[in-house]
Amino acid sequence: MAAVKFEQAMARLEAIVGELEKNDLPLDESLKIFEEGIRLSKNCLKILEEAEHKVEVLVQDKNGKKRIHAYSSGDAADEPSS
Amino acid sequence: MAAVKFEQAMARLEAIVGELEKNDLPLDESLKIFEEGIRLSKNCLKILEEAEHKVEVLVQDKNGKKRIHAYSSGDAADEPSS
Amino acid sequence: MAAVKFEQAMARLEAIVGELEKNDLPLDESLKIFEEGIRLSKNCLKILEEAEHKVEVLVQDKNGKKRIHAYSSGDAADEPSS
Amino acid sequence: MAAVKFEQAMARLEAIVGELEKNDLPLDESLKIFEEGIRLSKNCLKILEEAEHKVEVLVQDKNGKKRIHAYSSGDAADEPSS
Amino acid sequence: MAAVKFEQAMARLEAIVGELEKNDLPLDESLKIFEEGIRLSKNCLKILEEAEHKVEVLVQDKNGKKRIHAYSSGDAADEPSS
Amino acid sequence: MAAVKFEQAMARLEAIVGELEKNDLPLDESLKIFEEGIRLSKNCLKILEEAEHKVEVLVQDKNGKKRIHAYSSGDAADEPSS
Amino acid sequence: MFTVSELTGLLRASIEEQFSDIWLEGELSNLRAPGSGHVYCTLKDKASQIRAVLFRSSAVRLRFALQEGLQVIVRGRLTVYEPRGEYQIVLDTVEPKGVGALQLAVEQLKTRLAAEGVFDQERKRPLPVFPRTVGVVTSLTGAAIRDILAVLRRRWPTLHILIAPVQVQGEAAGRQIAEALTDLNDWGSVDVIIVGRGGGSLEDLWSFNEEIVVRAIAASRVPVVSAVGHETDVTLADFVADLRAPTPSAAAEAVVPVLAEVVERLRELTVRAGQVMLRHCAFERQRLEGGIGGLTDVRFRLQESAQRTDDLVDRLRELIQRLLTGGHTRVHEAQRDLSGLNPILTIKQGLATVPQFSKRLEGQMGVRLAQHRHRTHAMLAQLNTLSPLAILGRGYSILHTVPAGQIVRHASDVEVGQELDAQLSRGRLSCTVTRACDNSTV
Repeated sequence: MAAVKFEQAMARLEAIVGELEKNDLPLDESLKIFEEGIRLSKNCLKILEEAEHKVEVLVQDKNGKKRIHAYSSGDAADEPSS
Repeated sequence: MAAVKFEQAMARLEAIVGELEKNDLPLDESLKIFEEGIRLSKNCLKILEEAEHKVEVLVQDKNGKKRIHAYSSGDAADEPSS
Repeated sequence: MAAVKFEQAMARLEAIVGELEKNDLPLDESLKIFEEGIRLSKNCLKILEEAEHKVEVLVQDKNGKKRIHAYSSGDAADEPSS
Repeated sequence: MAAVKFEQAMARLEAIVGELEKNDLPLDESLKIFEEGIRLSKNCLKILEEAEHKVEVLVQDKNGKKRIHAYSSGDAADEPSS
Repeated sequence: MAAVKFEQAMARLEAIVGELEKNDLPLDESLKIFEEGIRLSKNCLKILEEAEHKVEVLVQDKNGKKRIHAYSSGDAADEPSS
Repeated sequence: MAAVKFEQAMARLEAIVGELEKNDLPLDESLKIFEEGIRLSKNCLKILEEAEHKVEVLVQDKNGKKRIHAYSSGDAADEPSS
Repeated sequence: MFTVSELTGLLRASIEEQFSDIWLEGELSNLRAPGSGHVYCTLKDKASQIRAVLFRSSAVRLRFALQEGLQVIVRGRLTVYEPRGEYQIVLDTVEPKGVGALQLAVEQLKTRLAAEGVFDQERKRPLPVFPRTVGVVTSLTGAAIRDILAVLRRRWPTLHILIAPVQVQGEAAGRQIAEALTDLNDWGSVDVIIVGRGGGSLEDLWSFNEEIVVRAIAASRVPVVSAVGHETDVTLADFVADLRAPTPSAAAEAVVPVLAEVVERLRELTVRAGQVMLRHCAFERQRLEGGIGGLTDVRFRLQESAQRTDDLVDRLRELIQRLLTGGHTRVHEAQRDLSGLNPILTIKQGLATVPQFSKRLEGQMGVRLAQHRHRTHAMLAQLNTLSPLAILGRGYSILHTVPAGQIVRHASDVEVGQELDAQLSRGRLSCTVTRACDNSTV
């Protein structure tokens, strides 16, 4: 599922929304693409959530953060030299 | 019954209303097309209900629903991300 | 009896009224067409009543009626969807 | 006897009355046309009564009568329709 | 006897009276026409009675009479119209 | 060597951030290079962390052999004298 | 009279005595340096020239190279080269005119090396941005090392510094510096080398102008930063170095970034990357939500359609109701008209008229009958007044034969025993003839 490219899915989703908003499709067609749209939006959500989770995990990595702070706090000179 | 295209049914229903409005049909004809109209309207409503049900099912899919609602209400950030 | 077309019956009925209004018929003739007129008017009423009944049955079909009301009251969204 | 047309009978009856009133008939003739007149008047009455009865029956037909009154009083809309 | 026409009898009777008034007939002749006159007058009376009886019978014919009275009392307008 | 790696890593990281900030990559691409960037930054930090402060002096002993020893401010004597 | 040799000997003694130590200025020409190592040349000015020789022992002490046309100030003694009877000046020192010898030497070396391309900009290598190990070639005793160490330590507290201690002035300095550079290159892990010393005179800085140093710097595989003297002092080492720092402190600043800044930069990049990603995700999420919102508009459409259907049904119902009501109205009108035209009126009229007729009939018939009866009775009365039997009242009677009924007028009309009927005024008598008298008069 994640194999579906997010952008492609989003583009398709937006195209679907555009189609639906033009409001000139027969009901069954609308329903069909609505279903597709929902499926796409769920996929997109999943992808996005995975991405968000990944980003979050990567950004909040504890070790990395701690050390970065130690150095960036500008008191390097007080550190023991070895 | 759902095989009857909604739009066709609606078009026919409107034509029937138009026919009745012209008011130049004999009573039995009027009654006949009225019956047809009522039947059509029921079919249309049935189609719409089925469609609505489908939409609801698609949208309310447990995982999906929670998220879609959660997000559309603008507080996505409070949701746990996975 | 319902096989008699309403419009034909009404036309005949109105012709009878016209005939009677001319007031130049012998009694037996008058009586005959008066009788016919009465019978026709009853038939017409009967046709109308049958039509009304049919209309009623069509319109009050339980499922159909309920639904029509449910939707027309504008709170479709609160309805359970299945 | 009912085959005798009412109007003819009435005309004859009137003629008979005239004849009798002219007073120039022999007794037996008078008697004869008197008898005829009486018979005619009875026939006429009979015809009229039959007609009256017929009219009564037609008009007083239970359903029919009720409705004619109900509707002619202009409140048809308040009537239960079936 | 009834075959004797009333008017002829009356004419003969008048002739007899004339004959008798002339008073130039022998007794037996007078007697004869007098008797004839008596007879004739009785016949006339009889004819009249028969006529009256007939009239009575015709008029008093129960059904006819009753109705004639009912209707002739001039309250037809108060009758129910149907 | 490590210095080159670090520099390349930093350069790549800068490039990645630049790429990301141009904001024209598809989500998955962004995610991929973001991940790479995070990995790079961690590697860089690791490199920085592993480094130790050391000041050493490279001298030639009597046999002409090169060796190093820790620097202290009294090392002036070790300076080659000729 | 002298011999040539005697005279030449005398001149030589005289010249050598008189010109044993002279300064002379002139332009070098006819430079010759044959294999002996001695240098022969001519010093000249606009009008004259003098032969000069620089013996090898003096020549090697020269810091600069002798060149044709070079204006020089020389010191030496005059002598005579007896085999040829030529006088010449034996040069002890040669100084370039205008500039110092050292300076000229530097210029000459610079020109030479430049011709070789040693100073070419293309040869210069970029410094590593993040060196792990910094080599330092300088004296351990100078201020330079303290400055360098202090700056490096401040900027990059975890830096590895490898010092190759050298003399930075004196005869040995050039060689030591060159060797130190080679050593640091050979050591392998050095990323950048600072070579330098604090400021001083041209003489003090001499070793950094030595060819051996310049070549060592040029040959270094590790980028070299020169930091010689102060800002105004420029040595050939500075020209050949990959970067020239005005001071040792500046060199130290040039070779390493500030670790805290790098860490901060890393952190900033990480944060920016994270922010960009989160923004990206947020943007996509918003986009997605917009899409989802757009999708769920389908429900409105369904509701609209349902409403439209309901409207149509309502209209249908209204129309059919109107139709039916219209039908009812028409039927009722017809019924009303019909009931207005009910023949009952005619019938009632007839029912009223017929009895009138029969009444008139009956009346007329009664009158007629009464008239007839009256007439008949009148006739009867009249008849009675004319009755031939009236005489009977007066006492007459009339005899009738029986059964013939013949009025008996004559006695002869009867026979004895015959029965007769006597008609009296009132009643009748039956009589039997007992006797008959035929007597016509009484």
